[in-house]
Amino acid sequence: MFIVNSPVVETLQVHENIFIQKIHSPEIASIIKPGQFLNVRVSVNSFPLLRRPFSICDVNGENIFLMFNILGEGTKILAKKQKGDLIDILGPLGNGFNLEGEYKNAIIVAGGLGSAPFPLVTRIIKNSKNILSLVGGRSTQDIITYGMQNVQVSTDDGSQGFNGNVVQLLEKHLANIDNKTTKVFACGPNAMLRALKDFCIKNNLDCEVSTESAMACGFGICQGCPIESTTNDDKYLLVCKDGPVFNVKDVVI
Amino acid sequence: MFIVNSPVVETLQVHENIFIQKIHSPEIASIIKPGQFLNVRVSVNSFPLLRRPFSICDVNGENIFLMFNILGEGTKILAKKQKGDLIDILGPLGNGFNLEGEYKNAIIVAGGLGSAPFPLVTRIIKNSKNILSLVGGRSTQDIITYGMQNVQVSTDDGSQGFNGNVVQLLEKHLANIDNKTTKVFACGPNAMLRALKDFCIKNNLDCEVSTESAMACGFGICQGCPIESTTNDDKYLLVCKDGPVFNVKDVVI
Amino acid sequence: MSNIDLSVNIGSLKLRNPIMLASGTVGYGNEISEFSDLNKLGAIVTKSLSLKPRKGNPPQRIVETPAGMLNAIGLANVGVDVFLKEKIPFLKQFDVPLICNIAASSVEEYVECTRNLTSEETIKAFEINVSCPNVKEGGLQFGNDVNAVANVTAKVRAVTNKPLIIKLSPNVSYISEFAKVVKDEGGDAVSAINTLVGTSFNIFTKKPKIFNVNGGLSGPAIKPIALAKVLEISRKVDIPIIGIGGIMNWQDVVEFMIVGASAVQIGTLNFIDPTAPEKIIKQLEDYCIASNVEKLSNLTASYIL
Amino acid sequence: MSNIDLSVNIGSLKLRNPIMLASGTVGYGNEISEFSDLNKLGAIVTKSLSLKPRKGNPPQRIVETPAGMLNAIGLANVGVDVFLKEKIPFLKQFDVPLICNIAASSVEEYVECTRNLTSEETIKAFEINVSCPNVKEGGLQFGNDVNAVANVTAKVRAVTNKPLIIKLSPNVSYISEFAKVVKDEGGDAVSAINTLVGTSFNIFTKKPKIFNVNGGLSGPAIKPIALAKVLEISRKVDIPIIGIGGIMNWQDVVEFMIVGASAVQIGTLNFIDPTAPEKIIKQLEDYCIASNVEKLSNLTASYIL
Ligand SMILES: Cc1cc2nc3c(=O)[nH]c(=O)nc-3n(C[C@H](O)[C@H](O)[C@H](O)COP(=O)(O)OP(=O)(O)OC[C@H]3O[C@@H](n4cnc5c(N)ncnc54)[C@H](O)[C@@H]3O)c2cc1C
Ligand SMILES: Cc1cc2nc3c(=O)[nH]c(=O)nc-3n(C[C@H](O)[C@H](O)[C@H](O)COP(=O)(O)OP(=O)(O)OC[C@H]3O[C@@H](n4cnc5c(N)ncnc54)[C@H](O)[C@@H]3O)c2cc1C
Ligand SMILES: Cc1cc2nc3c(=O)[nH]c(=O)nc-3n(C[C@H](O)[C@H](O)[C@H](O)COP(=O)(O)O)c2cc1C
Ligand SMILES: Cc1cc2nc3c(=O)[nH]c(=O)nc-3n(C[C@H](O)[C@H](O)[C@H](O)COP(=O)(O)O)c2cc1C
Ligand code: FES
Ligand code: FES
Repeated sequence: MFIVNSPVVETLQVHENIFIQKIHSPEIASIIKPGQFLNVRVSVNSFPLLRRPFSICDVNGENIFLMFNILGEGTKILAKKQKGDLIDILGPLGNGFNLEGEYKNAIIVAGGLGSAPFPLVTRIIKNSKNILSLVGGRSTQDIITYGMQNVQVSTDDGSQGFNGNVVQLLEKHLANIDNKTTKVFACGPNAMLRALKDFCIKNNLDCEVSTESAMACGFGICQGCPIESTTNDDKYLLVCKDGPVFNVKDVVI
Repeated sequence: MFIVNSPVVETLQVHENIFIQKIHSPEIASIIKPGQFLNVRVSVNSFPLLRRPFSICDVNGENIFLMFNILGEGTKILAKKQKGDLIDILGPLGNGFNLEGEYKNAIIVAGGLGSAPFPLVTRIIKNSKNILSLVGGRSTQDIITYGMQNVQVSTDDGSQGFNGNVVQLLEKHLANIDNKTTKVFACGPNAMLRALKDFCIKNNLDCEVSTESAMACGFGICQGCPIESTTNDDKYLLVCKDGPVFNVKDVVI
Repeated sequence: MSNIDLSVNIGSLKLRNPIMLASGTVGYGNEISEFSDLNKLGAIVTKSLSLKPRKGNPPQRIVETPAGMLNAIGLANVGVDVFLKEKIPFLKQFDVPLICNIAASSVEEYVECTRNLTSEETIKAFEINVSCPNVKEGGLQFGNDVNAVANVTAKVRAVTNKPLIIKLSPNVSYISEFAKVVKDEGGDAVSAINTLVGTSFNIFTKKPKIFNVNGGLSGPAIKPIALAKVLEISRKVDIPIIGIGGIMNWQDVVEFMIVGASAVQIGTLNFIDPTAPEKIIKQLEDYCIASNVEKLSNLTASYIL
Repeated sequence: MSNIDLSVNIGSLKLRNPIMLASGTVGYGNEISEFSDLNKLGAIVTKSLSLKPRKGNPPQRIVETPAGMLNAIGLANVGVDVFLKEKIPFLKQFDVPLICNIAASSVEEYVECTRNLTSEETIKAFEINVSCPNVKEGGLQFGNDVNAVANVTAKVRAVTNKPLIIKLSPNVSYISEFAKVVKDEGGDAVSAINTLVGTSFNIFTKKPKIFNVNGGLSGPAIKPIALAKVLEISRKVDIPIIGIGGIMNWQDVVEFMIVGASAVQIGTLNFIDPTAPEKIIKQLEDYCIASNVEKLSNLTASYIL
C-alpha cells in the first residue's frame, strides 16, 4: 500500500460512456491482486476533494488498466486525462478475490460496471478453470464484456441476450452447475448482489462478491465504509479493508 | 455587457511566466474599449468559485487578447486552455481610458503586468499621438513590452534599463514634458500608482490610472470593490463600475 | 408552455416560482436586469437598507475561500430616502415582487425604516436582517439573541401589514428556537441562512485579508450547513422557510425544498452567472415534467427520514 | 539539519512540532504508519474512545460536499479495555506523544474512561470530545451547553494530572465563552474546532444521504469558520488553542498559528494524502528558514489587527 504518481498511457472510450484507462505503474502492477482496488486522486486541487475508488480492471506487464463510466465530476476529470498526464494513485487496497482452490468451474456474474474487475480475473484463471461469464444490464448499452470469456448476456429490457436479470440467467444454468466444483465471483449493484446471495445460499454455491460503499480514505482510517457482518453483531466490517470482496455468507448486503 | 462562451485560438507563453491568450470573440471584439476588462470563469465547476478579472490586452479583427501571469489556481487553469477550449467571458466591463482629446503626447507608464492594457491603447493612438512608453519592474524578467512603442525600461535592481522605479524614470523626462499637451496613462501596482499620482499632481499632469481591487461580480452588484473618492466622502466609488480607470485626481490610491 | 405549477406561497405572499435573488447580491436590480428578465423571477430582495445611507467598510471587502467567499461589505447602501426616490422608479417598471431587506443598529431604526417604506406599494414584503455581523446591541449580535429577535419581530410587526420575513443568523446552536419566537411574535416567514462568520489571514503580512477582520461566508461551501438549519426549523416549527446558502443549480433548489423550504434565494451564484436564476427556473420546470411533479410546492418538506 | 526550533508547548505538554493527527482520522495509528513515520509527528490523537465498544452508525456514513465532507460515523470504537489491551502495544513502539480522545454519554462515563486510562504511561494527554453530535444529555448537546462543558471539565480534571484538552463545538454563537469555562475549571487547552452540523439529501429518493440524517462537516470548506473561532478564543481567553479545520497545506498551518493556535490537527487531509502531515513538517521548516523564523511557536497569535 503506497502512493504513486503514474502516467497515463492512453484513455480509450470503449463504449458510449465507458472508458478504459491504461496507466504505466510498475509498482502497482507488480503486486496487485485481482479484485483489489485503487483510490485515485483525480485532481491536485480540492475539487473534487476525496479520492475515487476504482477496481483494478487488468494488468499487463508494467501497465494497469481501470474501467469506468462518467458518473459525476470525478470521473469526468479522469476521462479527460491524456497520455503523459500523471495520476495520483493510492493502493493496492482491499483483499481481492480468492481465485485459488480446488473448484473447476468459475462462474462470473457482472452487472453494469461490475464487469470492471473481471478482465484480470479472467486472465489469471482462464488456463486452469472453465469460465462462464454472465453479464447483465438494464439495456444493451450497459453491457460490458471487455476482457471476458464465454460470455452470455442478459438485459432487463430484452434489448440483448436473455430478457431478465443476470441472476435469473444464472438460474437457467442451475441444472448444469455442480456446486462442489463451482465457484461464483460477482460484482455489481447491491440489488443484484442481494438476489445472487439468496440464490447461492439456497443452492449451496460458494460465492464471492465485490461490494461497494461510499468511501473517504479507502484504507481503514475513517470508518466510513461499514458493512454488516453475519457473524459478529457487535461490529461492522469495513468494505475497504475487510473487503471489498466477501464471501456472500459473511455479510448482509 | 453580456456572457459569451468563446473558443481559445492559441495560448502563447511570451515570457518566463507571461501568457498571451488569443480568443475568438467577435461579440466582445466589436464593442470593447481600451482599458475595459473582462471577468473570466476559468472552470465550469466551483474551483475556483469566482470569475477572474483581466484587462483587455488587444483586439485584432474578431479576436481578443488577454495577457496574464500565473499567480494562483485560476491563472494556472487558464494558461492550460488550448485551441478550441471554450472560455466563459462576462464583459466588457468598466469604463476604459479616455483616449480622445487635444493632447499631443501620450506617456504610458506600466509596472509589471500593468502592461496588459497598453497594446490596444497603443494600437488606437499610435497614428495620432506621440507615444513614450515607460515600463518598469523589479528585475528584467518582470519587464513586458509586448505591443508597445518607443519603450524605455526601468528596473529596481538595475538589471535592465534605468536603475530605479518607473516614476523616477518619468521624472528624468520632466524637463521635456509639456503638461498642456501631454496625458499620462498608467497601470501597475498600487505603490507605483500612488507615487505617480503625487508626481502628476505636483507637476500638474493630466493622468488616468487603471486600478485593481479584489472583485466578486465585476459589474456592480456585490459592492466588493470600493475605492475612496477624493470628492465625495459619503460614498465609495466602485472599481468595477466607476473604474477601473480613474483620473488620479478623483481617487485615493 | 406546460401546465406545471411552479408557484409558491410564503404566508400571504404568492410568487410565480420559488427563485428569489438574495439581499446584497442583486443591488437594486439595475445591473442584473441587463442579463436577466426580472419578470421571470419569483422575487428580488434589495440590498439591506438602513435609515441613513451607509458608506460601508473600507477595502478589502471580499476574499475567495475553498468553494466559498467571505464578504464584509459593511451594509453599504443608499438609505431609505434615496431608495424610495431613486431606486423604486426603476423597479416599478417590472412585474416582479420586490422584497425590502432592512438592517439597522437598533430596534427603533428597524421600526422607523419599515414605517417609512410600508406605504410604498411596489414593496410586497419585508425581510428583516437581524443577522449581519455589523448590527450590535449591548455587545451581542441581535441575531444571536433570541429575546432581541423576538422584540424586533414584534415591534416591526406592529407597523406593517405586509408579509414579514425575518432573516436568521446561522451562528447559533439551535436556529429553530429563533424561528419559534418569530412565529410567536407574528412573523410570517423566516429566511435561513445568512452568512457564517469566518476569516482569512495573509500569512506574510499577518494581517486579515478583509479590513473588517471577520467576514460572512457564503457559497457552496456552506450548503450542507444551510440545509441542516432549514431541516431543523422545518421539523420543529410550523412557519414558511426561505432556504438560502450555496445554491448553484436546480438540484440544490430541489434539495432545499425537500428539507423544508417554501422558496429559496440565490446569492453568490449571481456574481458568477447572473443568468443562472432564469435558467434554473426553466430547469425546474423541466424537472417537474420529467418527474411528474404537478405542483412544485408539493416538494416542500417532502423529506423521508 | 538546521537549528530551527519547531517545538511547541500546550500547557505542560511539549511537542517536537505543532502537527498532530486529528481524532477519527488516524484510527489507532496502524494504517497511517504504513505511509508516514509516526515518530516525526507532533502527536497523534486516537479515535474517540468510549467506556464500552460502540458499533457506530449503519451505512451510509459519509458523503462528499463542495470542498468538504460530512461524516456520521457514530463514534464506532473498540472501547477503553480493548484499546488498552490491543492498541496500546502497537503504539508503544513509537516515540510520538499519544493523546487519548474520549467521548461519552454522561459525565460519569467521561470520568470513568479517563480514570481507567490515566495510569497508562503511553498516554500523554487527554482530549475530551464534548462536541460530537451523538452525545446528548437532557436533549441538549453537551458541547452547546456551557454549564455541561464546565462540569465535564471539572470532573475529569479531578481524576487526572495529565494535560487536559477540551475539544469544543463550533455550533455555538460564542465559542470563547466555552473556552473561558474550560480555563476556569482547570482545563489546560482547547481544541477548536470539531465538525459543523450539516446534511445532504438525495433529491430523487428524498432521503438523507447519511443514515444519521445529520453529519459533521469537515475539510477546506470550514477553514474560514475555524480560523474565526480560533481568533475569537485567542482574543478573549488566555488558554493554549489547538487549531483544527480544513488544513490542507503548510500555509494553512501558519495561518492557524497566526490567529492564535499553539498547535494544529490535521483531519480530512489524512484521507486524501496520508503522507501530507510529514511533508508539511518539512515545509514548515523550509518556511522558517526562508522567513527567518527561529522559533515556530513565535507565530502563535502573531496576528496584526
Ligand atoms: C471498491 C470500489 C470499486 C469501484 N470500482 C469501480 C470501477 O472499477 N469502475 C467504476 O466506474 N466505478 C467503480 N466504483 C465506483 C466509483 O468509485 C464511482 O463511480 C466514482 O467514485 C464516482 O465519482 P464521480 O466523482 O464521477 O461521481 P460523484 O459526483 O462522486 O457521484 C455521482 C453519483 O454517483 C454516486 N456515487 C458516488 N460514489 C459512489 C460509489 N462509491 N458507489 C456508488 N455510487 C456512487 C453518487 O452518489 C452520485 O449520485 C467503485 C467503488 C468502490 C467503492
Ligand atoms: C480590473 C482588473 C484587471 C486585471 N487585469 C489583469 C491582467 O490583464 N493580467 C493579469 O495577469 N492580471 C490582471 N488582474 C489581476 C488578476 O485578476 C489576478 O491575477 C487573478 O485574479 C489571479 O487569479 P488566480 O486564481 O491565479 O490567483 P489567486 O489564487 O486568486 O490569487 C493568487 C494571489 O494573487 C492575489 N490576487 C488575487 N486577485 C488579485 C487581484 N485582483 N489583484 C491583485 N492581487 C490579486 C491573491 O491575493 C493571492 O495572493 C486584473 C485585476 C483587475 C481587478
Ligand atoms: C457580497 C454579499 C453581500 C451580502 N449582503 C447582504 C445584505 O446586505 N443583507 C442580507 O440580509 N444578506 C446579505 N448577504 C447574504 C446573502 O443574502 C445570503 O444570505 C448569503 O450569501 C448565503 O447565500 P449564498 O451562499 O447563495 O450566497 C450578502 C452576501 C454576499 C455574498
Ligand atoms: C470521518 C471523521 C471522523 C471523525 N471522528 C472524530 C472523533 O471520533 N472524535 C473527535 O473528537 N473528532 C472526530 N472528527 C473530527 C476531526 O477530528 C476534526 O475535528 C474535523 O474533521 C475538522 O478537521 P478537518 O477539517 O481537518 O477534517 C472526525 C472527523 C472525520 C472527518
Ligand atoms: S473508506 Fe475509510 S475506513 Fe473504509
Ligand atoms: S466587483 Fe462586485 S461591485 Fe465591483
